[in-house]
Amino acid sequence: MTTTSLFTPSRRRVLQGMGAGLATAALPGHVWGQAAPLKIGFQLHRTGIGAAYGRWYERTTTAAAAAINAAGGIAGRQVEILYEDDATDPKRGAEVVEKLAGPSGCDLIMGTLFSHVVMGAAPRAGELKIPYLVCSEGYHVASGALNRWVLQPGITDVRAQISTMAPWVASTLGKKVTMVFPDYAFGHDHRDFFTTAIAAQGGEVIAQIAIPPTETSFTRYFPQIPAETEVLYHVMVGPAVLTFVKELGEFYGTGAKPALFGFIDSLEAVDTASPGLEFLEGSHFWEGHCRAKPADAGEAETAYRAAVGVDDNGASVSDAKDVSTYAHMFSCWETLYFIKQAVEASGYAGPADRQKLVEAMEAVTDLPEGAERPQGPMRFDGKKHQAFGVQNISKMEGGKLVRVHQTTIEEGLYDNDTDYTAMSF
Amino acid sequence: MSLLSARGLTRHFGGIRAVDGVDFDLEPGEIHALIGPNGAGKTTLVSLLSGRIPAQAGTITLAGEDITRLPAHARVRRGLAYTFQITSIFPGLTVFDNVALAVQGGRQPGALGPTVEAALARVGLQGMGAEVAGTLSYGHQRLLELAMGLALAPRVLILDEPTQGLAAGEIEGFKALVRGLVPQVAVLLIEHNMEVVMDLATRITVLTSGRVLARGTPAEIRADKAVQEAYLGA
Amino acid sequence: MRAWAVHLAVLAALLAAGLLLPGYHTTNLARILVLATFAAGYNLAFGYTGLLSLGHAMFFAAGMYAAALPAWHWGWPAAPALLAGTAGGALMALATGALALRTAGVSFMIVTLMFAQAFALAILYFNGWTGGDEGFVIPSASRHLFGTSLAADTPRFLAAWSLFALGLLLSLALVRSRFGRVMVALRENEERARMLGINPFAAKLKVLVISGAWSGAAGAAYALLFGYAGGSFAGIQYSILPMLYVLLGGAGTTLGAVLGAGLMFYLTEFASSVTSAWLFLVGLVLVVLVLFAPKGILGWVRARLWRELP
Amino acid sequence: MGFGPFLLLALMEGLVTAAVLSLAAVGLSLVFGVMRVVNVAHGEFFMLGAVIAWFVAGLVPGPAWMAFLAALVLAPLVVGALAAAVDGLVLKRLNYDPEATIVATIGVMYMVQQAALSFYGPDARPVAAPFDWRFQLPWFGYSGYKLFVVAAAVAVLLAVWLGMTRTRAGLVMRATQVDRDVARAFGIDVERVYMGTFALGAGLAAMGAVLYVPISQAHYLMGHDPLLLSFIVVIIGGLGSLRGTLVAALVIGLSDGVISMFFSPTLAKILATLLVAMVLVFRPQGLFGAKA
Repeated sequence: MTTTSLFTPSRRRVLQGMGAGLATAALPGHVWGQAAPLKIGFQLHRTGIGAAYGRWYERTTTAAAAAINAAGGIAGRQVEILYEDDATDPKRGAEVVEKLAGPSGCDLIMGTLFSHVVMGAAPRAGELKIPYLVCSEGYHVASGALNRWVLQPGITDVRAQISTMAPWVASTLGKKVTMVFPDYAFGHDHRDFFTTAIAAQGGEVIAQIAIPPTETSFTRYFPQIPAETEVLYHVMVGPAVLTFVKELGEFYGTGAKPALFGFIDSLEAVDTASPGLEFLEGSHFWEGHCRAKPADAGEAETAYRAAVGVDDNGASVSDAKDVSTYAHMFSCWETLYFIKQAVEASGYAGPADRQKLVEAMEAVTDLPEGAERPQGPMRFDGKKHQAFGVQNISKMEGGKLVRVHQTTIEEGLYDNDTDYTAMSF
Repeated sequence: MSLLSARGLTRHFGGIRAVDGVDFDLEPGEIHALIGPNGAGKTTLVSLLSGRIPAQAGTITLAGEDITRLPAHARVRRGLAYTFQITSIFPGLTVFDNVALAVQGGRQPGALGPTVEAALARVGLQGMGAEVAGTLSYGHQRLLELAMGLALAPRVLILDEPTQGLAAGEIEGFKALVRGLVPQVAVLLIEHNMEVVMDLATRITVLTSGRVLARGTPAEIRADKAVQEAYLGA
Repeated sequence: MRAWAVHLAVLAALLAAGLLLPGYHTTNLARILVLATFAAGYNLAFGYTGLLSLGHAMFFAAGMYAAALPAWHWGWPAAPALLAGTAGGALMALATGALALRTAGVSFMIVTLMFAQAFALAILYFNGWTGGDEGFVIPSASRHLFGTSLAADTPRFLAAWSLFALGLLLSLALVRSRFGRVMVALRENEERARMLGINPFAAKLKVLVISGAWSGAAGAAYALLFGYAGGSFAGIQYSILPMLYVLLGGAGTTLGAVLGAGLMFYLTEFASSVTSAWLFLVGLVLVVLVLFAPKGILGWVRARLWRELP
Repeated sequence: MGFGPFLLLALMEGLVTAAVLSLAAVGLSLVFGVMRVVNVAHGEFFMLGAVIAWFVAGLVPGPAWMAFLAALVLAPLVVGALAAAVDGLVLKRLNYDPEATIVATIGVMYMVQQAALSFYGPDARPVAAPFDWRFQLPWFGYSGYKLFVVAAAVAVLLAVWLGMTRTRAGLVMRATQVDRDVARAFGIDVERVYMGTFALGAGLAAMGAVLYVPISQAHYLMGHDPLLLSFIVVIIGGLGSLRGTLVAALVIGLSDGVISMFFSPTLAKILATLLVAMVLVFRPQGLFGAKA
């Protein structure tokens, strides 16, 4: 299926709209006042442990909706986003899905990040037969654990992300790796997939240190890092990350230390120039989307930053201390454009067409780079319900992350048995 | 053979010898009073007998059975009942429920209704089952406490300062009530009111500093020089 | 007799509401009733017997996993899974209660809290088998009871209602029984109860096991009705929630649990529909409610309107 | 790393944990001891202290230690005043009913959390330590400020102990703790004592947070763990016993540190939690509580 022909005009109009500032106000009302708006429910981590992400997910989505609306909406209908807080809790998450699908009358639901919320809410989405497009990067969708109604079209899953890191880590940093990760699903994905991937490169994970998620202090676990470690692979999430890095710095100090490789998830919404993070200087990070604007960034990247309100350092344009969750939030933007593409391709008119809509989504394959996808090109696997994109490796230089490597889509592809299209609706 | 018997009973609190090697016997059908100055160890002794606190040394038998290691509630079920010095009813429950709890926990848990009513009638609270215990007058609460003791169908009834706070008229009624309990029940009475003691008791044990100072009939105790010095005359 | 009539009327009203209201509320009610069953179990321990536990999440989660793990790993159907969950909650209560009941009051609160923390961490530690914090989706084949799928609105509601009704009527029978009198006696004055021949440890352990069975049944039902089991249900907030429901509705009242659970759900629902700072509003309402009715809403009713409210 | 240095590190970390625990718990120990109410919002007072430290750091120019000192004074005052208001507006009206207080302070917890989220935001933010000194041992490096926290905890505990035993206010609080009715009969204004105690407890939590936040970070949900840990410390120590609070903090901190040497982190946490629970199971009155 060709997508570019559908998209070209609207893309141009998005950019025009942005150039004109808040062009929405300038558009004549009767153009989009006729059809009822397309209601998209957004399951938002407004409170709870995911709130730092949630705020930026909301800003990104609002910006994307404004851009789409400015360009004429989706299939001629304006987009209305209904945000509903799930408190980053699986039980509340399921309730929110019910509310959005029921009384709120949404056409479909998107936006969930934390994987336990996805897991808790996905069965309900399936039962209510409403498309549920998550922005979580978890492997839960592609693993086949969920149902026909759950898709992840806006961000590469963590298995693919991790697998693409291993060759570079093994060839550039070292082959003896110690992993430090939180003792929950996100960490376990890293543990399982990186261990396999590095072995395929002739490397070896010599120690796995799983930290309980309630932990607030880490120094006492550092002696468990074997002395022969060449690469310390760290991925922590949550507010205690700062402590983790600070303590790591204090622990190794001026002595010999392994090369550090981390996932930026650790430092999302955290200023990389914060006091205590000096220790990360010269270390490397995976970034889904480069927080500091790369020198070679194109028109789409610039427009995206302007639309969301993010400066070249990845912080809010109105408050330099308000750092975004840049490596993940693009998924909301791209998911919304994916919805646009599928709605327009399927001729979706209302909830009765939801099945048709999911089938149209499953038929998508190539998702080229552009205003819809500022992070880069993606490939969608309709069987796995999962998108695959390019990944970045950045180096901390002067408190700023600078991209040093980019992987290809192909490096992240993997085979498994998942085939949602064989599953009934 | 005595009904309740203790040999070498000992309990120290830190350096204080609250009960120090006491031998004690309660015969069937008697009313036995335990007296002594404040801090003599009376309450500790009955607490040891009833199992509220464990003994450090010594043995206790009830009708020949060694109950030294039995927890308090098991002793209650074997017929050793204890009523509290400070009124200790369940104020939020009805009078009926208070007594019913005793019937359930006692030696002969049978049909609740009649048994409860019989116990209430015995202390003169008949017909008051529906009242909330906490709203009763103090005197009635003491009677309820006694009714609960009786409802346990005990073989031994330990009364800890039962007349405390009662009016003179109420004390008379109480004495008649206790006299009516024997000989089916043996009564062990801690009492400060010497009139009541001398009037009710068939035997008296005098404690001082955790030891037995004297033991005998009221007349013997009255005549005992050591008791007069240590206690009565002081 | 009047008490039974009131309870049956409440059950009938809930049934009518669940069947007549739109699907969204039917599902909400189903969830409320499952959580109310959990809270009713908690109420037996806390409200009636005075056992201030901060570890009931462990019983709820034990029930949830005892039902969900066999369903996930071995494809157990719903009925045996539900029984396994009930037994799981009871066994967990038996094991932890045997130790924790050596303590009382705030120490009991802390010991149960710590056991629950250890259990929640154990779920993470054995993630290969439990799915850790992310949890897992219950296979739909296991979500059938008497040939009906529990994933549909009405059967789900009916299952939740039946569980709740069973729990409520059993609670009522229990608290009006001889043993119910013993429970209240232990709450009011344990030492006195002991001197009435009641074995406090055994009685409290029995209550805790019953309470654990209730909580476990609710946890199992949650997993089977809503298709998900996960580590977050073992967290401290799921120990605090039943306490909050019970205190709000009225501790030591049979209907307080469902009132509190329903109130908290619709309060959250209402607050989040009027403001994004909904948590503040919920907090404020809790403070105001407790100022108005410190013994909970039904506690207030019992004090002012109907003394014999069970 | 050899066993010796490993043990040294574990002990140092255990000591720091103990210091943080006692800083978080000392205020709760007072409130719980004197007033016998469960203040669920205690952790939020701690969080507010940390958040105020962050705001102050942004407002006070000059070196970090100036902002630190300013926060050390300001945070307890602000949080103490808030707590006094909570006491006067809510707890007093509930007559400190234990159950109603739980619900009310849960409500306060929600309100404070939401206020912090709305005005401070969801991000974790670092606060600079008043001084930047790190020392290198042959086997590992260590933060000098962490050792300062240990010293500060000792100083705070000592000050509270002196205040409780050597001042009139302390005497009045202890008298109220023993029996509030008797205290009232002796002309003590029990309500004022309660308000003062509640404010002092909250202020101490805030002060503890100002000391703690440089080795951690300010976050609107950070009050959760201090709340639970404080309760654990206070109960294990024995109600109303400052010495018990200190010893319990040491026991928990050091056992946590040493156990983490031998097991994987999550398993260590499980074992340490069970170990501490067992202390209570076999000593239900706590380490220094009076026997029932």
